Amino acid sequence: MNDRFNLYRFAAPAVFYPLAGRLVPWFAGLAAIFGLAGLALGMLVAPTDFQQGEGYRIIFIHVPASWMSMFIYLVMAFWAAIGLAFNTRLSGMMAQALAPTGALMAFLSLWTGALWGKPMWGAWWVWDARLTSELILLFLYIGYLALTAAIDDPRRADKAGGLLLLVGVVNVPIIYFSVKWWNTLHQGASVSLTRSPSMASVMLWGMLLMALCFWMYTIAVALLRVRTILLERERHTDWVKAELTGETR
Amino acid sequence: MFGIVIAVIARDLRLALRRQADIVSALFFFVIVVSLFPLGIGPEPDLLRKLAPGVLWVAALLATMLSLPRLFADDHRDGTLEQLALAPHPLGLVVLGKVVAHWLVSGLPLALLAPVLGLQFDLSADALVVLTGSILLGTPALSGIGGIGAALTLGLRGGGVLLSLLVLPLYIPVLIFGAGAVDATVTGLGGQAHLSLLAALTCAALGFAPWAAAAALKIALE
Amino acid sequence: MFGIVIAVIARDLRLALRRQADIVSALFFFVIVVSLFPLGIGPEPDLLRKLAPGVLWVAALLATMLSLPRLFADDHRDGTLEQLALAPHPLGLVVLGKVVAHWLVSGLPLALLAPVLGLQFDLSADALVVLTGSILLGTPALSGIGGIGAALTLGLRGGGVLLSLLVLPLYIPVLIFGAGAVDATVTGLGGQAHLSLLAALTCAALGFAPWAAAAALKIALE
Amino acid sequence: MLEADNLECVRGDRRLFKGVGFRLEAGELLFLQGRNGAGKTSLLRMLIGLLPPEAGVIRWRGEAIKVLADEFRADLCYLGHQNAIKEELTPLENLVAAARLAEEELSQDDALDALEQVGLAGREDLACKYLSQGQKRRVALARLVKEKRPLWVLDEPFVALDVAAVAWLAGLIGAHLQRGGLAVMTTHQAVDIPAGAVKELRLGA
Amino acid sequence: MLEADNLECVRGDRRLFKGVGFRLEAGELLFLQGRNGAGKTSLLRMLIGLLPPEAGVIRWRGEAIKVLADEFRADLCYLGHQNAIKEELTPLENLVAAARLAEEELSQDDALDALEQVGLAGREDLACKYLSQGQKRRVALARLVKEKRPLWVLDEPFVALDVAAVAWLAGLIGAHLQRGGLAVMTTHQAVDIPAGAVKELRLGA
Amino acid sequence: MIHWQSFADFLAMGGYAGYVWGSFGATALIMIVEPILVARNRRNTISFLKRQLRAEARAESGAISGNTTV
Ligand code: HEM
Ligand SMILES: Nc1ncnc2c1ncn2[C@@H]1O[C@H](COP(=O)(O)OP(=O)(O)OP(=O)(O)O)[C@@H](O)[C@H]1O
Ligand SMILES: Nc1ncnc2c1ncn2[C@@H]1O[C@H](COP(=O)(O)OP(=O)(O)OP(=O)(O)O)[C@@H](O)[C@H]1O
Ligand SMILES: [Mg+2]
Ligand SMILES: [Mg+2]
Repeated sequence: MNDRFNLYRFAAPAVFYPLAGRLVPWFAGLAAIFGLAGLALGMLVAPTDFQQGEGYRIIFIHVPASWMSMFIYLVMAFWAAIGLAFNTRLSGMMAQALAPTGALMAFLSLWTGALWGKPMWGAWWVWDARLTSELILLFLYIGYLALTAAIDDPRRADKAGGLLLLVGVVNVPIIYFSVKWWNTLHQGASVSLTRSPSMASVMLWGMLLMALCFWMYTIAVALLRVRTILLERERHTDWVKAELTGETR
Repeated sequence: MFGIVIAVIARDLRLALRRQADIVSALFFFVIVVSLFPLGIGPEPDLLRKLAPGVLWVAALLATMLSLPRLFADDHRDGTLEQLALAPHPLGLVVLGKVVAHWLVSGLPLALLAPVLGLQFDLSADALVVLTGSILLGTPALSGIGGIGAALTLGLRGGGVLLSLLVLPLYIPVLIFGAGAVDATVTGLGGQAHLSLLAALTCAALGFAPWAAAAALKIALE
Repeated sequence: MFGIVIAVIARDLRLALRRQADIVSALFFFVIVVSLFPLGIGPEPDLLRKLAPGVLWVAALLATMLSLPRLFADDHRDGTLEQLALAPHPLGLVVLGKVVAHWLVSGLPLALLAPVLGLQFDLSADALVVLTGSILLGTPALSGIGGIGAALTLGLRGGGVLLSLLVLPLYIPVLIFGAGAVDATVTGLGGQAHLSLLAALTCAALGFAPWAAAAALKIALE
Repeated sequence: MLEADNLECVRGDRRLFKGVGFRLEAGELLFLQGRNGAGKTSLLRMLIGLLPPEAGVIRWRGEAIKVLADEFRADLCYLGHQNAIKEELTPLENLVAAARLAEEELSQDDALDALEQVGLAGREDLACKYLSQGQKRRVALARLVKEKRPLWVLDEPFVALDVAAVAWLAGLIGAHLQRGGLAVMTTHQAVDIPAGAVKELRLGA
Repeated sequence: MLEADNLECVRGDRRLFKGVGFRLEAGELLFLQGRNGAGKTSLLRMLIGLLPPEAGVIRWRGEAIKVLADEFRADLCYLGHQNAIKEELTPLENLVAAARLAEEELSQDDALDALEQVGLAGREDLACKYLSQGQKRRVALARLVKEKRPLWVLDEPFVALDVAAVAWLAGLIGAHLQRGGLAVMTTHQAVDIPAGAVKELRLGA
Repeated sequence: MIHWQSFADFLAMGGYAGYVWGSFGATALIMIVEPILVARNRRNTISFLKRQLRAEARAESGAISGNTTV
């Protein structure tokens, strides 16, 4: 109905659904390629760290997972803001589709961090600002999932969940800057736009490739999930009926 | 005779599954409360290890308690409780069914989760096993005693807080033996004695509580 | 403009007085939770002194949280909330009034009671003053943030547990600064910095939370 | 069959009624009347044994219901102000669960049939919380369709029902009476129950 | 004065109605009809601005109510399924508190007078939780006695009332219409409102 | 180019095997299981919706007319 705006046209579920379907394999493929390249660089080529020995190789998962956990939350908050401001149907579904993956990323960040902390700091867990705020992020993800699951009317769930996302988003900068604001055990940023990276360039490339892999993986899974949500929510529209009775993929 | 107990358990479990969010939320409440303490107290591992049994048990107790107000409240509000009271069998059996169902969706998952949280406090493997065992043994008593409190405060405004007021003092023995068992293991004394006391408490609670709760329910329904 | 805020506060206070049991029960919950710890952990005074700030603050936080589900639930159930939403003034002001009233009957009494309990843990006079001050400064933020959670979970089954799940993570900063202030005083560093951060948190929460909560309430009423 | 003798009801410090008595035989309907607050609901709760009367006694088949206890309740079907349905369950699940808890047999087919009769065909699988006021009431009433217990006690059963549903329910109660059942009922609406002897009891001055 | 244009309502994934419209002038009553679940309550909640319609627009004095917001609500009095009274407070306190929250003036005397009119004289100082179903409803209705706002929206106002109270309320609505007020109402009972032009709108097939 | 002397060396990770492989293993597990779960959920949803669609079609063609048969 909003043919005048391109953006709106893609936001129309009937258009977005097949588009997403076509994009999924591409992103999945890219994720695999980046992942293999990153692993090859990081696990096979990169040299031993002079301080941490081989244990540092956890970085190739820990950092991408940590980044993604924060970034996904930001993206969800962005969709929430759009949804609340313009009442677009798709934005809530996008947030819903991203949330489980975001929670898993936060979990992975904690898990790999814990496995890293034991050999480096001598403890699975310490209560410092970054670790704590990352834990809060996991709780926020789970809170969002629980809240939207508890509300049955999907539109109401979207709105309430969106509001929660907007309130919780203050936590993300806290995670990111915690190492600067507080004196913590956790390492500060070693990749930054203004400084030249303080890491060996092979390590850096390995990490960036892995980050790209995580990124593509997230997009692929989220698109797959949003397609299911679309079918469920729009089941009474004609296009879904056509989709279901015709060939389905 | 026990058909009705099974029927009640089946119905309550189905309702619980219909709103899984509840089970999950209670668990995460447990996780969060446990995590709050190190935040408030500070990160020294030695101190934390000493705290662990107490904190974990207090958190388990609070998590069980939080879901208590709804043990009968939903049934009361929508009139189902009246129907249960009018059914041709002793009300105590119905309450027993509800208590068991409550334990299955609250106490049991807590016991399964507790060892993971124990790791955060750097507990030994032995202590973790005893922790799990003590929670498994102790939580049925919590559900049972809680049932009495829930029945007594049914339909009262502010029931939630009043309920904790009534129930927490009664929970103290369970807490002491439960945390004591873990503590004894940590200090190398062995938690055997504490655990048997806990088991005795649970048996007593499950035998007695349903009937007391049933009596309280009848008063609430007048 | 602010007439409505006053009217809401007056009404909520009158309701709270009509059922004093609520206020008293929240206080007793606080007392009992605080007293459980020495039971679960054992009576060493040094250990207890270290625990005190954390335990008192966690208990204050849980006590505030327990009364949250009823912040809007009663008004929702009996239809008053609809009437409030239909009144010719911004809903945010109504929420502000309810949050202030909630603090007056939950946060304020906690702050007055805290020093007494602090004595149990052998805290110094200085630390007791800072403890009271930090609870006075911090609890309004708890009521405000809690208001958002209460509005979001309004009318949902199992709302109580879900509410704690949503709200507790957001309470963590208040807990850290609050307990930190007392801790800093105990260790002789001075709690000034923590207290000002706490004040800033409270101002932000009171300015922002009522509007977020009002938005959530509108969604719940659809 | 159902007899009440010299009942007295005190709520708070107000005596709602005293010296109330009646006698109801098989096939008869007791129609309880009275203005708002006269004590109709209170009387019904006495009859089903949830509220102990201040004075007087209630007998079922000649024996006091307090003595009969479970035996009396096995003969009784009560429908109160509230619907006694679970909002999370579907109408179908609600019916089946209610029957199981009352230790009765109810096949899936019978339940579906009952729901169709109350006009909820097509909504058997929608959680009850999505139903309108009147539809929820209909789910509660569906319990009556296959109900064979002799004594029905109904507190304002017609509330929230539309005209068609009111007529249907009146017919159902009539059929129950013709089978030799007993019913006690209150309502402020004018409804006429086809067939069956109707006794009236008016509470309050 | 009150106009609705082409309203559409979707609940869950069911479209309850579409293309519903009407126009109501001063002194007119809109009588909303339809079977259980037809969407009457939903339509009323749209009219008072609590439920955003899927499509269509509602206008008050020519302007969309979404735009008017506070201004529209200052002209509106709504009475829902629920009574909006506090069980802990007495009827008198309830009335006074409700008026203050709506930013209206209501003297103690006026409130007592209103309570007497709804037949609660002698119960002004009993906490509402002790009142019967119908008496609670009457407390809610007492708000209407001194109500001067032009638009009344009433969802099944006659539920739980006895015959005398029904007649009294019908008269009250009639008087409101004669003063030039507007009213929108649903009910399943047959009630006739004295005086005033009645428009009917039937929802659902 | 390749940093490791032998495959065993690679597996040993300089003594950090448990930590490193624990991390990579968990990640691999999640990245395999999550898509499988999502895909399964999708299949279930589709078959459920299809069944519902068929049921609706049957209800419409059948003799039961409307929901008002009180
Ligand atoms: C459970 C514990 C841990 C958590 C929750 C955690 C969390 C995070 C987060 C959120 C980031 C990304 C933020 C940023 O890039 O600035 C990050 C990055 C990083 N973490 Fe951790 N971490 C944990 C443990 C560890 C441990 C034990 C180490 C190593 C001894 C470590 C080393 C690093 C490094 C090197 C980075 C990359 C920083 C950069 O290059 O920007 N982390 N961690
Ligand atoms: N604790 C109490 N203290 C004082 N009065 C009470 C108390 N409990 C109930 N009442 C009174 O008892 C009566 C309630 O009776 P009941 O609910 O049986 O009325 P009812 O005939 O069913 O009325 P309705 O037609 O409105 O449903 C009311 O008049 C109420 O004021
Ligand atoms: N989330 C939902 N999903 C599906 N259907 C819904 C949902 N919410 C409401 N409905 C449907 O919307 C209708 C509710 O409409 P509404 O409450 O307005 O009815 P009503 O006309 O007031 O009926 P009554 O006379 O019984 O009060 C019902 O048919 C109900 O099944
Ligand atoms: Mg009654
Ligand atoms: Mg309705």
